[in-house]
Amino acid sequence: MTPRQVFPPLTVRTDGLVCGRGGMALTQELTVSVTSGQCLLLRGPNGSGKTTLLLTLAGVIAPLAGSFALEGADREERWLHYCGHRNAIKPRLSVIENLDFWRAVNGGTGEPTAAALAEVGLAALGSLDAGYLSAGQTRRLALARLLVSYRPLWLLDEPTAALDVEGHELVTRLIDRHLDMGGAAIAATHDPITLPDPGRMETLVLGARA
Amino acid sequence: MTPRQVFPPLTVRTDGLVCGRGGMALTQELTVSVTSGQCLLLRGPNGSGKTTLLLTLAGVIAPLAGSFALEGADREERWLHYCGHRNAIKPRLSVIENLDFWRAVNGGTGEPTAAALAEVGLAALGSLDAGYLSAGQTRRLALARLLVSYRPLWLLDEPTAALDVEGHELVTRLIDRHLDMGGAAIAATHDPITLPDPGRMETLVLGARA
Amino acid sequence: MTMETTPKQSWWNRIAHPGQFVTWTRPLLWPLTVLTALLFLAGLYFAFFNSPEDYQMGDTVRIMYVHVPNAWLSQFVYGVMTVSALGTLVWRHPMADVSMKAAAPLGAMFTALALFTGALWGRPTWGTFWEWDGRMTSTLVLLFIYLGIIVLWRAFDDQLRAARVIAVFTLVGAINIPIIKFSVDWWSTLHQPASVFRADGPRMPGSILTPLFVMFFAFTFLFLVLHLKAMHTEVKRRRVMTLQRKAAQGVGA
Amino acid sequence: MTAFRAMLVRELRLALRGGGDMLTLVLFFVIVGAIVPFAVGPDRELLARIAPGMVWIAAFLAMLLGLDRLFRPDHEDGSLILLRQADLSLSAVVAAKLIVHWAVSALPLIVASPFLAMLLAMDLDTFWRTLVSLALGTPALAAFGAVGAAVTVSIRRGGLIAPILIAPLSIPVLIFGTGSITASQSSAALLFLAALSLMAVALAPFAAALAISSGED
Amino acid sequence: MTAFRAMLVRELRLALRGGGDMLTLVLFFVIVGAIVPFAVGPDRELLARIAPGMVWIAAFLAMLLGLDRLFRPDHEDGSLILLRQADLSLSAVVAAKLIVHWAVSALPLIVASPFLAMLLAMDLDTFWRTLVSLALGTPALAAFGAVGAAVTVSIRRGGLIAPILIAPLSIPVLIFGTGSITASQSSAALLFLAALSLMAVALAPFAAALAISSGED
Ligand code: HEM
Ligand SMILES: Nc1ncnc2c1ncn2[C@@H]1O[C@H](COP(=O)(O)OP(=O)(O)OP(=O)(O)O)[C@@H](O)[C@H]1O
Ligand SMILES: Nc1ncnc2c1ncn2[C@@H]1O[C@H](COP(=O)(O)OP(=O)(O)OP(=O)(O)O)[C@@H](O)[C@H]1O
Ligand SMILES: [Mg+2]
Ligand SMILES: [Mg+2]
Repeated sequence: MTPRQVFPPLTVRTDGLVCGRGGMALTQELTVSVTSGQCLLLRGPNGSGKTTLLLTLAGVIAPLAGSFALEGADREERWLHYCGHRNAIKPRLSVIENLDFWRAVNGGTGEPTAAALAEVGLAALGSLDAGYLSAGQTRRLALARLLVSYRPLWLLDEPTAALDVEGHELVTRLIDRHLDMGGAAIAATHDPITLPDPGRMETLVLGARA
Repeated sequence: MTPRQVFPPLTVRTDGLVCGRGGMALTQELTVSVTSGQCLLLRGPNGSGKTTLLLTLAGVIAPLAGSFALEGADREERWLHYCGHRNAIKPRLSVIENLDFWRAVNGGTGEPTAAALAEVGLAALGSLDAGYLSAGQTRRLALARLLVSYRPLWLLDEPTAALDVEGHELVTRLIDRHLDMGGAAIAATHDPITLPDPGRMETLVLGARA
Repeated sequence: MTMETTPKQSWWNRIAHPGQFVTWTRPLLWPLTVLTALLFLAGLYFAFFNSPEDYQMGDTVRIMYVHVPNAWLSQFVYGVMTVSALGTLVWRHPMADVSMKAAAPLGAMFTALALFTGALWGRPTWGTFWEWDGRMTSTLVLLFIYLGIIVLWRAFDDQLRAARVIAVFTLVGAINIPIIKFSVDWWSTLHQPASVFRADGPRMPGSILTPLFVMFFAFTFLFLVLHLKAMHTEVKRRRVMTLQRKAAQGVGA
Repeated sequence: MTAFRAMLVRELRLALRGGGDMLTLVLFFVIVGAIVPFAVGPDRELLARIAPGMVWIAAFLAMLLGLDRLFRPDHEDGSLILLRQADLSLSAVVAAKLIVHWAVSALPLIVASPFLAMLLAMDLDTFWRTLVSLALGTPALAAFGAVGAAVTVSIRRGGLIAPILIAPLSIPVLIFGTGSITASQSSAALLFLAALSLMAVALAPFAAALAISSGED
Repeated sequence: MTAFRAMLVRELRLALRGGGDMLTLVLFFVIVGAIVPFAVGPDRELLARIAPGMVWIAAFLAMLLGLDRLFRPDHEDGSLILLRQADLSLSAVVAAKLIVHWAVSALPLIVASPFLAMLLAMDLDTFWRTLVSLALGTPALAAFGAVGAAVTVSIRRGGLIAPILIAPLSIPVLIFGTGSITASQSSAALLFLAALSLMAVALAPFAAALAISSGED
């Protein structure tokens, strides 16, 4: 049902990118590039800077040195989805209201809300207060956000956290489809994600814990 | 270094325990018993009631039916550690201050703070503001809480969440040692925990998502 | 709300089960309603045709027949709530929190009526609707407490959980209300308002007392009827809610 | 549903659900107003004189009470990071929050003011003036508050800066607010209030958005 | 380090490192004092007359500001669940929080009251009485506040409900507080005040603990 190749070909390229926190470098100089249809896995022990790197790419944290750029996407429109440790799900709003909100705010270019919910397996809980969701269900709802509005680049921070076995497959399926559509993904993860076509995956191991 | 068999033999026994949320049953009638030196793994898809069961045993949620009891421990002293999805770590307090607090409040019967921190691999970060810790580091700090004061029963909700490979081993090691000391553990988890001696583990699979 | 209903219990345990409570008390509803109606008829007859005008207040004295019972009920209802609160906390009686929840809006209503009729009464007697007289003021504060409790009930989404919390607050309020009354009286004597009609000033002849008492019982029974009715509806509401929840999740299974 | 409207609806729902509903808000002001006589005594004409100040102080308090919930929840659950990626500009987000914050903390006051007027023995004329001055002045309070709140969440230790930021800005509003009710040349004060609100509301969204987006997570 | 002391220290650290809360309190307290003169006009002896009431209203409102931070953060990050398992009884936990809450929200007000006295043209004698009454009365305010906060903590947005619950309970404090400053039989009022504080502080921890532990997560 999803169109193939909806995104213009694009490349995320970092050169000499050093990111860190509180003025301390966490990563060595990173010079990597991720292009359409590719997924970069960030591995590394706790505190090695995966989240920091993702936040830097998301533009939340300023890089200590070097730079990064996205080639191929037009400047004005937003081009990335960030899915972090925290799920940004509001209690007191129903599951559907949560998703509808993000769909409206991010420009609902993607699947309709109901479809996305069914996709992540929350179809039955649409009207439940999102504050009641279990950890994994909350995570699934956060993932549904990626579906309701298309963006070429996904930055995923431990997408499989709190998910059950079936949830792991869900994540792989979603990433795979995203790559099919010509998107790119950078995912920090501890438990291995294996796409059907391993050629699409690269792995970047960040330094041992300082 | 840790004394063997520090806890009196004890048994957690539930009969016909039904837990649920918002007046709705999530689990069927559970009649299980966990004794010293045993670890019960709770498996099950997202939303199947693992957290609810743990919270019920922790006395936070009232059971819908049935009852549970801990035999062998004397009533007056607190006999369980709960380690949930949320880490109860305070930003604005340093790592050491966080741990020291819980050590004092739970009765510092266990290892000294420094030792516990070293154990979970946070020795270097003791003086850092806990708000700066990475997701996994925060989780490790939460685990350290189990060490600084001995309690016979551990209720762990996805202890390995956000932990790296080495962290998984850490959790197994800690649980194993706890069982050695005559403690019991009930752990809800998605990624398999395998103790060196499989005889000590039982698995309880909770029903598919309602 | 689950309780092991062992067969053949005392009436206490029987009414412990919401469903049984409804079936047991519904027969009471109609007789009580009729009795209330009769009392009101009698009371109003006395009040309007069979009691003298007040020598200084004229016909407005008749407001008293509505005002005083309401004023009394405003305190009585809180007493009911306090007992229910104890029932929830101490005996964990399942109907206690239902009664507690049902009583709050009624209490607020009666208190508001006491204030309103009092204000109506104040206009001719004091020339102003509102005077910061001690008893009026403490009634106003009582109204605030009622409203606070109602707001609290609305704020919790899990009513079963709410009950115990609100019970705690109700008890705290019960301890405080006497203190509040006392302090307010102290305060109003501190700066005596200009010309307050001392309510208990004129001694009341029997011709005033009889209707007062009849009305008084009429209103009390009115409360009992409304309370019972409200409890029934509350029980029904909870059943519906759980059913809806079950349905909502049943779809997913 | 446009992005901005979605933002408005969301904020409104969050504000009104779970205990924040109108009854609560209005009741809050009525009670704050009713507290006053117990402190200063039931002397009617004395009450009438301090009524304007009390009303404005109540408004100020309500604003302050709501402030902490303006950006912090979104900051703590990560929503703020995502909102920075949204199609909707951050300043538009702030504007929506500002509008709702005003709606739930100033409007109820205006609804409650008749009761306040009765409890504090205001005369009708004063009452109307109070309404007008509130309607004109509270937006400024909300706007200044929003900027302060933004600074608080974005900067560590920002907590210290916010009050210092808010207080001096708010004092003139309060002074002119009360002045516009009591003083003889109240129209001048009203004009000033209106001007202040206009300026504040126009600038606040951009200032707050700047503070948020420049603050590292 | 005993458990109770650990609790105290932790609360104190969190409160002091949190930043602006105390500052906000004091500023608000003083601002209230600053607004009143504009409301009632320059009439000094009128000011002096209402000064005690103003001080107490300001104190009451200021104490409301800190309340939301008493239990909510611990509730949201899961600490409250763990504290229920702690060796320290929940009521002791509440007691510790109560003490610190008073120390960080009432003490600053008492310290700031000289400014208020100045703004409101109090004479020295009144000022001293004010200090004493504040010192005796604020514990009760804090205690009632704690109960209100505990009752509303498991409501996701208890924000404004707590004040509504607390205000009626606090009325006696206000009455006796101002009474102890102005009234003829002020000594009696002081006694009432002290008794009230004692009772409230003695009961509040248990009531609050009960409310917390019965409002499940
Ligand atoms: C808002 C206005 C008023 C309120 C809130 C109010 C409230 C009360 C309350 C609480 C009581 C006590 C009932 C009891 O003790 O059980 C009462 C009784 C009474 N009030 Fe009022 N009152 C108001 C105005 C008035 C006025 C204006 C009058 C007469 C002109 C009045 C005359 C009485 C009388 C005669 C009683 C019964 C005698 C007694 O209980 O001592 N009240 N009212
Ligand atoms: N202000 C600061 N000063 C010093 N160190 C800091 C500061 N902020 C963060 N850190 C350190 O930077 C690291 C942050 O790493 P990050 O969160 O990127 O780790 P991660 O790879 O995501 O780990 P995890 O797998 O646990 O999520 C942590 O080691 C933390 O201790
Ligand atoms: N008040 C409520 N009304 C209806 N359903 C509720 C309510 N509260 C929780 N639930 C449901 O109860 C379940 C809670 O399950 P729980 O958190 O125990 O799951 P879990 O096994 O821990 O899942 P996870 O592996 O994701 O942590 C969820 O399916 C949730 O939707
Ligand atoms: Mg991380
Ligand atoms: Mg769970």
